[in-house]
Amino acid sequence: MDTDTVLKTAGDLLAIWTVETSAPEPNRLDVVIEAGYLLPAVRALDEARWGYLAGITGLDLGAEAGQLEVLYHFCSGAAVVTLRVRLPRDSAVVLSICDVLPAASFYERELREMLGVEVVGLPHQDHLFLPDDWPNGVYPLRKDAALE
Amino acid sequence: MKIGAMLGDVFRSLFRRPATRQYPSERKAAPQRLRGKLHWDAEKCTGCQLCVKDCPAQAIEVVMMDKADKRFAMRYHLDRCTYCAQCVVSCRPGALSMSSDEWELAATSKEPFTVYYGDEADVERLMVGLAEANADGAQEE
Amino acid sequence: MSEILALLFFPGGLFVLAGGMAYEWADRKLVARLQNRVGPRWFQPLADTVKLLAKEEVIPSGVNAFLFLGLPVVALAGALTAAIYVPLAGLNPIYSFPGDLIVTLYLLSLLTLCTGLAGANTANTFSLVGATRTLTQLFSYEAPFLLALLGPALAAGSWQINQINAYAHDHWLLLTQPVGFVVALIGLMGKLELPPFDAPEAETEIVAGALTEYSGRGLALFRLGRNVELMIGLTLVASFYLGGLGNPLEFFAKTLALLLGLSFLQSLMARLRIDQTVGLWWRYGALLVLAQWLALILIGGLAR
Amino acid sequence: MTERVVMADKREKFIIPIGPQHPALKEPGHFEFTVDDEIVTDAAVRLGYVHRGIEKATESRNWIQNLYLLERICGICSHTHAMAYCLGVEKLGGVTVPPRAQAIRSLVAELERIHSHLLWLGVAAHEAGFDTLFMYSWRDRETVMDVLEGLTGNRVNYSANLLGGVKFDINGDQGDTIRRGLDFLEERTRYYLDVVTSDAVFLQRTRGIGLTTIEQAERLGLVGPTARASGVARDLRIDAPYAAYGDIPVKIVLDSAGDLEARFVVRIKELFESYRIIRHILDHLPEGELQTKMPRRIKAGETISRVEAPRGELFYFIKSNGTDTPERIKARTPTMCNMASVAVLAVGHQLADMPMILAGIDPCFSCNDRSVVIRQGEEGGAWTWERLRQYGIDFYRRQS
Repeated sequence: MDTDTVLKTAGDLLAIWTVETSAPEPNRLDVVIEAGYLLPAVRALDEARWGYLAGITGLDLGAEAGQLEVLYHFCSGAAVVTLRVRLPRDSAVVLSICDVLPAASFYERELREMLGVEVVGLPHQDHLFLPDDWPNGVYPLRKDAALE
Repeated sequence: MKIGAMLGDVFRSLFRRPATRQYPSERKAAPQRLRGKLHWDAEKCTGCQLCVKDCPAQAIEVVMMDKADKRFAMRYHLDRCTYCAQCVVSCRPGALSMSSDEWELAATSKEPFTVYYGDEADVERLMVGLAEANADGAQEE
Repeated sequence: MSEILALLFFPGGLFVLAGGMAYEWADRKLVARLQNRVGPRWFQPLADTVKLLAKEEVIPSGVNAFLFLGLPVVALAGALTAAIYVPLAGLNPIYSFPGDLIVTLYLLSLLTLCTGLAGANTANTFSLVGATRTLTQLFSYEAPFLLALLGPALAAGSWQINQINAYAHDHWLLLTQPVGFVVALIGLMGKLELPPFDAPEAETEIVAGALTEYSGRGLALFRLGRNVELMIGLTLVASFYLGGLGNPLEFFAKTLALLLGLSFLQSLMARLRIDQTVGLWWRYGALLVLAQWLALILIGGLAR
Repeated sequence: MTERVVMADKREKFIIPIGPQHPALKEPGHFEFTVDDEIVTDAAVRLGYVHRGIEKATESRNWIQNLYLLERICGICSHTHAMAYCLGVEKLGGVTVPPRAQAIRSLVAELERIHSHLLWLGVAAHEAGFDTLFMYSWRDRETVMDVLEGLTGNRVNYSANLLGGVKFDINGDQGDTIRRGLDFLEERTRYYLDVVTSDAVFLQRTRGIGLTTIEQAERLGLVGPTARASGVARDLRIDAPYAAYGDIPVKIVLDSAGDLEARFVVRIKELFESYRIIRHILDHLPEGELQTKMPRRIKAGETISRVEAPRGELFYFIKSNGTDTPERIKARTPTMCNMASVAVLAVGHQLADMPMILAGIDPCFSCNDRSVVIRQGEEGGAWTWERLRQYGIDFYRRQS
């Protein structure tokens, strides 16, 4: 199967939850979905055995935009499908996808620590990377985090 | 399945010199491409500051000494340098180069780690200025 | 007077300590060469010992200080006492009495026991696991090792080391009891916790095993004890199986040859897990030696 | 003493901590293995001891400076990181890199794979207490280190990449040196393959240990040789060719056993594949330039760059906002994927197998930890860094 077909399959699988799609590069498909539909969307990919979770990226869109964006990258061969979830910056909450994909555990823990996204249902809530005495409410990868 | 699969190697080693190279009494010639201490050619420098901008470790400072004469001096911090040679690539006039045989740069004091390049008088001026700045800084603290 | 000199300097006491360090060096050097490395210089074990003796001995909290300080002394004392019954340097043992072989073997086990107790005495998890493994290993190799050294005793019809040595001088027991020789040699490796039997002190799992909390003098004494045991062990095996030890030249040639064999075995094998060690000894070691005993007794009976 | 006896009787948790400083770990990580006698019943992982804040730091450096910062995420697969970053930035900047530069990048990447796999072979052998194999494999690894040093000028952090190309060319002499090195290594590799598949004592420590089925491997998200040893046919050099790999036939190395032995076999067989690829590149080195001009400001946009590092898939997400510094760079390293599996695989194994299982995934902690700060003291967290520092200062005051 060539990359285009693979991407089209994913697009079809995700169609019901899709808010917006774009193809920034020939081998990529970005699908914006509502945070509430994340779990069914991930499950749909998993059940169709479409690719694997290659990583979760958290983006801080800045204080003006007031939003965080969480990117779930799924890869299948050369094709990359990114589920993009936008969250309000001051109450960023997302459901954990660990139940569907255990491999996501470390990525979600990193996301929680670095960007302050609350991941509901994540089995381990303790620090993975940051020190134990790290102050609460300081998220290093947010744009306004002041680190000396 | 066998026991002692490495017997051949082990036995041969009895009659062979150890592979350990006993540096520093035993030295291997440094390769031609080794990236060692940075050198600066005052004649060629145009003062474009590209090397300063591209240096990932802030190891280079190019200071304007005489605007009319387009004369510069350079202060180079050996201890910050990561020896990546990006400055050599970035330098269009080719004023920078890396030595392939000056690489044993360890020292017991900090002074040798700051290297000055340029006209002697300029370097002196640079060092005096620096000493004064340091003194001021110390007073402020 | 001469007895006291013999005890303190030669061939007991100082000679054993110095010899032990020399053998440790030889062992490390040989293994290094077999691994194509340079290895330590000749004074390294001595330098280590001097350094350790000069260092502060930290007594960790939560230990019985009396035991903590006393165990290394007992361990070294045991090893040194064992030295007076064996034909060191090919000379007659300083003391000898019928049955001293058994005493020597038990004295040699004292070091391992002390190591195990020392580990159990500290509150460190690595030490505890190390202690468990040390003692487990002790119970696995001890019986086969004992049986392997009793084989020559059986052949010589004596439990006295210098008599067996004298008997072995005319009989190369290596040829008549090859299984016993192999088991004794490998048992010695188990006793000294050399690879592949170094699970009790496997650095990649439990740091330094039972002795993790030891530093300074205590560690120096344990190390010295082990060095002495290496020398005594080599002496015993060489004297019983390699045609006896009659003079210093014979002593050095035979023990060093054994040491070379030991270093080959050390460098050829990966570390065995503790369950594999136990399995190896009881499933093969003990049974083989017993089978050989049986054969010896049967042949002896038939010949008579 | 009495306390502990009671503990053992109640069958309460007996926890063996491994790390952050431990001889089994060449880099700091912290594992807590709950053991019942010698059997591990539970395991927990704690990372971040070498978290250096690199992802955050990239946002305050320009594109060129970041190349060298990211190269230092990992000392072993430094070139792979730099290459993934370069490929991504070049894609964003709309720059086409000359084929000769891409070929040289791939060549250095393969040399790096050789050095990484040989390094791993030694480390894994050492974890199993097989120091002889460790010493010999590292001795032979010097060959490839010398080759890399001669080619790039450094043994680690080769600094071969530039945005828009590579720094150096390969001439005929160097090609010959590389070929000679490979011939020697190939013979030695064959020998090591024989040793790890036939040495009875070593096999006792690897065969059937750390068993991972293909389902588990996919479920836990394993990548690289660790996944391929369980039969997961995934190799980016084939699936999504980058740099010069589009022109190079790469054969995937698979094994279905899924135990430690299979991981040895897969990594060693990958060495042969690397030798072949390097010879292929040397034979078919395209002529042409080494660099193209790269804009200092990169067009706004996002890109994803994926590269097969020695340890598995390396994933870069790069976002530019049109200035000369990036908006966000996210690096997801292969160890991140594999590390989570350790805690799962550990349960039910002997404590003695832990270092081997850990080494089996070829963990690289520096790769894993990229952001922020120094760790506080262990043992109940009684000592913060400040307190430790203060103690140090006071100690030396008292001395002087």
